Amino acid sequence: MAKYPTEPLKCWPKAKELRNKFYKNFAEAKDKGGLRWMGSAWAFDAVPMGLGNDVHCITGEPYGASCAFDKPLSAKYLAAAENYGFARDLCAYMRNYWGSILCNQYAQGGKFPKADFAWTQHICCSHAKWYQNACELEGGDVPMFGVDVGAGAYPPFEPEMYQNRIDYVAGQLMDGIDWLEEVTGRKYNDELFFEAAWNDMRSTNKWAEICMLNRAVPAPLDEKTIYSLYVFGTLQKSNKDFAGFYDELYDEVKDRVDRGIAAVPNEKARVISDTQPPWGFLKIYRYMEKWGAVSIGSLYTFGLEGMWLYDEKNHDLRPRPLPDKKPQTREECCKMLADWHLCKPEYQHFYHPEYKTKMMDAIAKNWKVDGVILHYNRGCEGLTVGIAENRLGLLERGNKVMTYEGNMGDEREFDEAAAMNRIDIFMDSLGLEKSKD
Amino acid sequence: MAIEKFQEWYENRHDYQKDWKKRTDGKMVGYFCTYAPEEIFYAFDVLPVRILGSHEIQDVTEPHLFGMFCPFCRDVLAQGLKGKYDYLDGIMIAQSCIHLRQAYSSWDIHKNPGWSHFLPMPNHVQSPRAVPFLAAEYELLIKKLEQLTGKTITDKDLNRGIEIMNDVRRTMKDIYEFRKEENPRLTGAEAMYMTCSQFFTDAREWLPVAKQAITELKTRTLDRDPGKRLMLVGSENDDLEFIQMVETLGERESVGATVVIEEHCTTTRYFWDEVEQTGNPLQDIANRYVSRTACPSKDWPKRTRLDRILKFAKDFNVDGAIVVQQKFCDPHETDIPFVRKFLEDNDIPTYFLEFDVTTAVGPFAIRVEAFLETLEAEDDLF
Amino acid sequence: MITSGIDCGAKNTKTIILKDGKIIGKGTALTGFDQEKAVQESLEAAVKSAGISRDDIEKIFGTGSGKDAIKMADETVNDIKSMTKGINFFFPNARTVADVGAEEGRAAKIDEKGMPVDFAINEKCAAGAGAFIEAMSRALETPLEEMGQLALSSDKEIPMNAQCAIFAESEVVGLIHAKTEKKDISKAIHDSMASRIVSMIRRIGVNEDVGMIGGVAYNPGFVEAMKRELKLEKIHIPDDPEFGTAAGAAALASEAR
Amino acid sequence: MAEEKKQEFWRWTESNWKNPDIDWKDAKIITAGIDVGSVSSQAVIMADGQIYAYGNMRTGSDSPNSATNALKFALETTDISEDRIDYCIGTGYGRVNVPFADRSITEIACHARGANFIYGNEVRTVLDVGGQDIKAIQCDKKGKVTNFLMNDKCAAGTGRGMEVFSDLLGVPINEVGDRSFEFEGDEPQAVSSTCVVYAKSEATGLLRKGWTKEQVLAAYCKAMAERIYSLIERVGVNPGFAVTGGMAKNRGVMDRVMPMVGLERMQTKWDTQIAGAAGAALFGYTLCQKGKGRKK
Repeated sequence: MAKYPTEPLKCWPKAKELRNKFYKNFAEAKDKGGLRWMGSAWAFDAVPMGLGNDVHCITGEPYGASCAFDKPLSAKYLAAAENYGFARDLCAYMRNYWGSILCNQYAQGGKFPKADFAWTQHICCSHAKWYQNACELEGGDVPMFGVDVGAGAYPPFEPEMYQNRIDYVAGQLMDGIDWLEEVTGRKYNDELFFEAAWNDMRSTNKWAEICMLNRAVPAPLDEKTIYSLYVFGTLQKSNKDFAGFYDELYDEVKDRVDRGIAAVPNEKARVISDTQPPWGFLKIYRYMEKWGAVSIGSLYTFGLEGMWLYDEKNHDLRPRPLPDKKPQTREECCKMLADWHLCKPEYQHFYHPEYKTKMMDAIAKNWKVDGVILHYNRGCEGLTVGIAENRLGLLERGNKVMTYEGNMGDEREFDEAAAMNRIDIFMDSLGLEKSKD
Repeated sequence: MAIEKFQEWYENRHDYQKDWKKRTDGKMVGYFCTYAPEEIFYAFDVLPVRILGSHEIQDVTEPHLFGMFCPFCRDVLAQGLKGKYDYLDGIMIAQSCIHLRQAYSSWDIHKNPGWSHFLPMPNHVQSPRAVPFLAAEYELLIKKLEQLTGKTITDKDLNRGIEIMNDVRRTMKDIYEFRKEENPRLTGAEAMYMTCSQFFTDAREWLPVAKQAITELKTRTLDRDPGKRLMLVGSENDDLEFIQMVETLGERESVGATVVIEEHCTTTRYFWDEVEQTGNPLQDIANRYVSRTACPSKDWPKRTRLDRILKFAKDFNVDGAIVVQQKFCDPHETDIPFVRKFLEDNDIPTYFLEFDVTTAVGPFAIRVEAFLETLEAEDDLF
Repeated sequence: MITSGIDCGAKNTKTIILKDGKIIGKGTALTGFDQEKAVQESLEAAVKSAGISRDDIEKIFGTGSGKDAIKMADETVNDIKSMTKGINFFFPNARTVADVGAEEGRAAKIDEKGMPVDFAINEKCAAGAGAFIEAMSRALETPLEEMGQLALSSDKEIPMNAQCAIFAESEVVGLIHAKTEKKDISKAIHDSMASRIVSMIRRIGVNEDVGMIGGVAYNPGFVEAMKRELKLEKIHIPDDPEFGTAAGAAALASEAR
Repeated sequence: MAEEKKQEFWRWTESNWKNPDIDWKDAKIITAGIDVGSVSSQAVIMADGQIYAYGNMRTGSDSPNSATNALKFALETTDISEDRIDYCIGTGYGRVNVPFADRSITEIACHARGANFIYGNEVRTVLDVGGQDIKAIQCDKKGKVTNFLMNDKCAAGTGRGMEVFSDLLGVPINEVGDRSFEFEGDEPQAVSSTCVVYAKSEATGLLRKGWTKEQVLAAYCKAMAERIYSLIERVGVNPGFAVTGGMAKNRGVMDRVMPMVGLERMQTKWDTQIAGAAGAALFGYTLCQKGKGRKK
């Protein structure tokens, strides 16, 4: 029944090692006289790099997700946050993160490492509030700077006011640099900043290129695997090692495509998902494979950190090419970064669901997708905003769509049996048959 | 009495608005959040009307809004989907929370009146970059209003818009003065009708009535025991059924109360701050919306709301605060534990209530009553 | 040919026997805790009423939440598919179907062959299933069977706020205390439940030809409320709505040659 | 449709009692407190601030009658006539519908005051689990409420839920507590859903899996205990922990809550269900003592 050859990724061990090193660096930063900051996975992490090579960060979303993997631990953190008075329907990553502070326990072991400052961005209702409150829970003496990226949609969706919006964000980055010098008492190094910014653009561009390779049939990567690889973009896109890792990864995946290596040997149908999965229940992807259905990605895994441009004319999604020259001045670099990140696919739906529907439909068409599975994720209002309209829009454009409710970081809100039942029905309607084994 | 006119307007908003269009043959734009710069609309002689819910159970929004979004945005969207606002010439929203934004975009997809605009009101209002950014975005709004109306405007028109809105704000604050009195000359419900009716009417027609109301209030005394003085803090809330329940408790039970002040966007967050005129109207307007008391989603890194809330509590001499929240309202949910702690630390008892589209008055009454009992120093009982 | 469909549901297990597209037998049994026993009983009852012997049945399809307990089934089909096929068996024109059972409400959009195009299942809420009216009948101290009739005799519109079945009980008690007439309360109960179901149906889209199956479709008060909410003159309901899904399974069995 | 057996396992025993050591004729002040809850109603008669008699019965769907019935039920053990009562306070869900009440006070205040009486004035935290409400109350040494929380919108973990559940399993409600400990091996995991309706299907599933009723009861009691504790945790626990209401009699739930609280719960000889009515009667007594009683 296996149609295609398959083999494990060679770069697995490296990925694991890089990830552990990252969390360890954050925990140990102080021992080496370095600095620690906390912030959103979407923060402009290249900017604090200008403070020196001994500056390490923790990004809340992947941290929250790593808590969610450990159900008892997560339950403890969520309870702590609720008992402090935080509503249960707030972002599940955020509640895990706050709970982690309140329990003074680091998911990777030891006490929760207190940050020297918070450096984040803001687009959903919670991002800046997340760290505003984290700073308060840390004792109120942690300073915070937030960069508002809620400046409107990027061309082609909203061509007007483009420059004004870049300037707004770039201006905040300029102010942010002065602020960083002030709160850390360190001299800011623009050269380090330029290099970090370039690595940021390298890794986010390369990630998109990697996702392009998944247009191949059979898909060289399945989404379960993609989850453990896209994470580097969320940890620290401007990290030199991560950018380098994505170059290696690209070559390996390219090689898989050339040799026809499949992620799932019995690939019969291809689906895409949307929003963060219920991290404690990734087995639903394995379950789909019993039917020969492979989730080959999503606007989420492609465009959360990967940088793309929507091509209106050809109704296609294309990796955004790197700028032709590296930045020379601080202002130029801030503008380049602002411009680079404002086109992020996962930013656009905040302004209108239509934009996301177009991009998702483009993926469905160009990645040869048979069905779309939308996770109505109670854990994240930001990525689910407009999702019901996305569903209607995708149906209108002739896609088969299934939805299920769950929560990326709060297992209490995921009904496994119900979700599996829905998958059965959906797979059935895709004309697939469950393998008896 | 003039004050009764407010309630009439509130209850018959659609009749008024349809009639306004008939009378004036003017353009009318519905807006979804108090960050909409009404000054600019008045400069074009376009009537901005705020869209609020109807507090009725409905079953039309299910396909459009996923269950975790707030009841208020559902209720608002339902008004559009049910066609109650088909007479509008346009809709607009100024970015605040993403919940309400979804009501706007679904409305835009399924009920687009031919003109719609999303204004990226900056979230980082504590940044010096916010005002220039917003002022520039206003220019795009103006361009689109030129397309809607076929006319162009000058600074003179903008200043006219500013004066209208400032007059509204001053008048509302004058009326709020009466609520500071020991026996307030108007109830919380009446105050809510007053502010909300202005959302639905032409300020130029609302103002004379409001000024008349002031004259009448000067000589009015309410024949009721004000009971405990309460403050409402929190999410959007024009839930008059709840306020009336609170203010009539005294008629049925041995404890009563009057709502004397609120900190939410159907009243003070909407009108308390005026535009300061420095000769550059667009800048001035941008400045006003950037520096007004912020919606929690914009109130960072410093939580500036707290001082305003405490000042209200002192100026209006409140006995306790009820912290109300629309179910699933993330911005407020991120503030509430700190708002409550801050008030308690300042010796103002609080009680928390979560609101849905319809108020479950029964369960709420017992909570409010028990909260009042804890404020009540009724030593006869012990 | 003779085929059979068995629907092992949360509350009852139902069996339908088809002969050349005609229903010749049906049987039902309380599912209880022993599903396999219930399956046997309902099948035997059906065979008896059809006046045939077990062996005359060429194919048996199983469906429903307990379908895995239907050991004698040649195949099992998911309940959405058997639901859509079921309504299609009775009303080929129906393009939307709602199935309201004891503990679950479902709806689907159907193609001309009776296959599901899109579907919705009520998300974990008793307020959208028969259990709701059952709980309310206790609070109202009115037999479940009389609830619907009672509702028909009222023309009042009383909104019910509570969604949780248990809180709805106290809201009902509250209405009783407020001296509201039982018939008006009963109507309010049915309206609020219909509005939940319709809300779910709207997710997949409503058209002119709506069919309804499931035990709750016996309840005239609920059916009237559904018509009001959907603004429809008529909703297609088979004589034995409870057997709709079983019939669908049987029909699928007869097609699967 | 198929027939279902109609035996009512949820029915708990109604009771009334008269204090043999007190003769009401010696008392200056007779007060009554009537607590009309969503599921049960109690009437307490006090003679000079001491419990003289009480009745405890199920609430019918018509609360004025429930109030009257409860009072009659309490009085029938005595030879007092209704009009001898100097002051009557209504409380509980149907408090405004108590026909002969002089005034009403919320059950939150009454439970705190009542707990202070039946458990003594060391009570600082009162947990009341009634038919639909879970109340976690903090109070001072006089039994005055300083802070309280109630469950919202969801009846999970309440007495009503337990009734439905005992009915489902066919286990008489007063046996639920003990039987929930009568199983072999480890304590089973709590059922994931305390929603009354979905706990039902979950329980059915477990029984079909071959669990014993006792294991299912344990799993459900545990889930309720967790649910109840989460509310206690939010209001905060002070030593002097008293439990009132019907659930206090269910050790299946309470013996699972207390280890989480980390305190011994206080003991009382009184029926925990009468706390609210007792508090109401006491308030009435205090008012009369201070001459704030009924205007004659």
